[in-house]
Amino acid sequence: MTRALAALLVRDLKLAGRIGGSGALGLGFFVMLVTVVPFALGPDLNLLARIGPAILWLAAVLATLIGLDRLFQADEEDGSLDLLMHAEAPLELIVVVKGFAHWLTTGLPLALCAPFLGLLIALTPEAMLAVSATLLVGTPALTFIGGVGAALTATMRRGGLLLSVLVLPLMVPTLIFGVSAANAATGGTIPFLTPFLILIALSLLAIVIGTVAAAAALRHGS
Amino acid sequence: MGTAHQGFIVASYAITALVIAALILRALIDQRLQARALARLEARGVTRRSQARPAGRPAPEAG
Amino acid sequence: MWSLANPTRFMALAGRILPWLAAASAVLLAAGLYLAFFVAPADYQQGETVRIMFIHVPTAWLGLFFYTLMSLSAVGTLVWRHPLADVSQKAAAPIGAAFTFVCLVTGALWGKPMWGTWWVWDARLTSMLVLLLMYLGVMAMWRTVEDPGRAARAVSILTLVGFVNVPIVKFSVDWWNTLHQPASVFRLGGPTIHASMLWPLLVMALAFTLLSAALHLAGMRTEILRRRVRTLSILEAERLDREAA
Amino acid sequence: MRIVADNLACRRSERLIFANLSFTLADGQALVVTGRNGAGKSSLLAILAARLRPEAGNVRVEGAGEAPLTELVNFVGHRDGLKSALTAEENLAFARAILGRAALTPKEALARVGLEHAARLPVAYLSAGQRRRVGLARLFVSARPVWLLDEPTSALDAASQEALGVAMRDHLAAGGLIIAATHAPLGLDGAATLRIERPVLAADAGEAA
Repeated sequence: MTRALAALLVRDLKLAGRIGGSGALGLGFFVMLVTVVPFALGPDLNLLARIGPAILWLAAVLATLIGLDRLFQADEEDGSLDLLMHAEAPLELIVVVKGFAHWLTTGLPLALCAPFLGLLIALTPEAMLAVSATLLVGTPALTFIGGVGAALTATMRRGGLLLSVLVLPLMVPTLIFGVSAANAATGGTIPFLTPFLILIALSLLAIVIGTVAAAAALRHGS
Repeated sequence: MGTAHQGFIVASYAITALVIAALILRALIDQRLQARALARLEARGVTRRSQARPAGRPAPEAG
Repeated sequence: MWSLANPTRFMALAGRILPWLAAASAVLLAAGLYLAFFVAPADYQQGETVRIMFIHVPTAWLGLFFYTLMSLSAVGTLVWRHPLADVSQKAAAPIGAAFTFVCLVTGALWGKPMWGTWWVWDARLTSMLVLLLMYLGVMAMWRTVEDPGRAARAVSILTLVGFVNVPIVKFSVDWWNTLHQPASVFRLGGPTIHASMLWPLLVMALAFTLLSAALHLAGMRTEILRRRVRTLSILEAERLDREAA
Repeated sequence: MRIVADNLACRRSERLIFANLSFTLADGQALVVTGRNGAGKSSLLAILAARLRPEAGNVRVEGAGEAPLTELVNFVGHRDGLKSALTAEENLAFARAILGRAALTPKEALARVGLEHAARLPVAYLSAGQRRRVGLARLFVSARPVWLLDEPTSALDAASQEALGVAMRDHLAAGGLIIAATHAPLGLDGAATLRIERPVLAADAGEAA
């Protein structure tokens, strides 16, 4: 069974790299968002530094969303979703692997790239490290919560728009604890660990509930 | 002058060298990949101009 | 002139020029580095860090030059339907983006010792940042459309719209920048560069230009090969169909 | 092994497609489902492939251990289930890993459908007929007993249809089961046929009159 899941992971990563694949679309969108915000707020560095973590986290949420609507819809359209649902492995594991593949091309690069973008908004090194750490543990929650929306809208024609509206409210807790953990690292009343551990818990919760919900959505979707 | 500034100069030249090396490497690898794929296709007698040619007989290499 | 429109003739010519171009750029690069480090004096104000200018300025120039080259190729694709225009366009995008990125990084590395922060929203640097985003958009566009012809036309329109946008971005960024912050103290190279600074800069600029030209030619040759592989693959599929019938 | 379907009914967008449809299929048997276009052949196959929830009735497998029908089925539907960015070989290698019970290798499966030279070609470059044959090659990469085929002969030329007929006969001879929805005759002598007619109920009668 692990061979099947490994094959699925390799296939999804290969597809992301090929022409027409999502590739580093999420990362590109993330870079553009973070670059555009100062144009709205003005080049005042200490203002930007104060709200830096918030900018990076909001950009991460939106960047995760734009890559998600094709997560299951692409397979639904060319019929390979049938193949996935007839796999030996349970559908839940299939969904976990697809979510993980999406996270590898979206969440992980965001977390690794966040410090460099932090330069644009004059973040202090501790803030950069904090934002990167929170993104690293927080983006799985975004991916798997979004995965539920992607599964629900897989068979719908304009699923992408609906997806954002469906799952954005569900992502609020992750956003709150992500930003507060990042801010806590640069001084502030609460210690860094408290919101950070809650964020990890949210991610683990999202992976479990998101997977089961997405699998159920796929089963009952058609 | 302060040696602290040395670091910035070295860093910028290093990064430039890195990016240029990456560009050169990418060009070389891509070139070899495409050349090998082309050789494999032409070895099987697929002609560039799609004249109707009974299959199997390799066409004389044109152009 | 010997029409370069024919890809095969272009391949042969490019094949011959490439080694010379590469060799020339290597020599010039070595000369430039020597001049930059051993001949050019330290700046009375900025000290040694001024040597970063010898990379920062040429890459900035190349970043803009390649976007212009892409726009010219875009006109070639849309208006003159030159068969090599879209090949040149596709090969130019990653090189231009790379040089723009290097320009930004060296700008930050130059800015740190000067103002104490890695990044200042200086009008020129910000415009280069927007240019880099436009490059990312163009490269993303190339990766979404499978058919080269259709992709080329789509990207050409995007590039031309971007090209028209460059001066607008320049103006709006200046406006945005001056509104919030006094004009940045950082003057690129000042009104007149001392001769001892000018030579290394010119040599380095030429070296980088030749290098990028070599990379561009090599990129075009590979792109032509990639197109040929694609056509042959499709022919192969058709041949299999004919065989089966 | 036996597949038993009893009193299956299917409703799609508020229209009753078919009702109390039952059949049993044992090893080595084939069932050919015919009917007007849109009469519900594909809906029946979707129900068997667990991609559609029946209005009533159920489908069960007897004598195959506790493996559910979805792990015994090799389903080739209207859409070929191929990723056009991947090559034919990559697609089949993926299917072989996902379906399990690996049988032929991708190259051998492609040889069975006469496309061994197309192994390294991205599926995007193949014609409709060739994509269909690569889709059908999926039947050979895994030794799953039940073949669910939806219009298998569509877009196939005569030679490929003949090759498919041979493959189906071999599969039945080896004790496999086939349920195929089709217009064209499949040359499966001795296959049970099931014709799906839209049931004319009182409610519809008014509308149909």
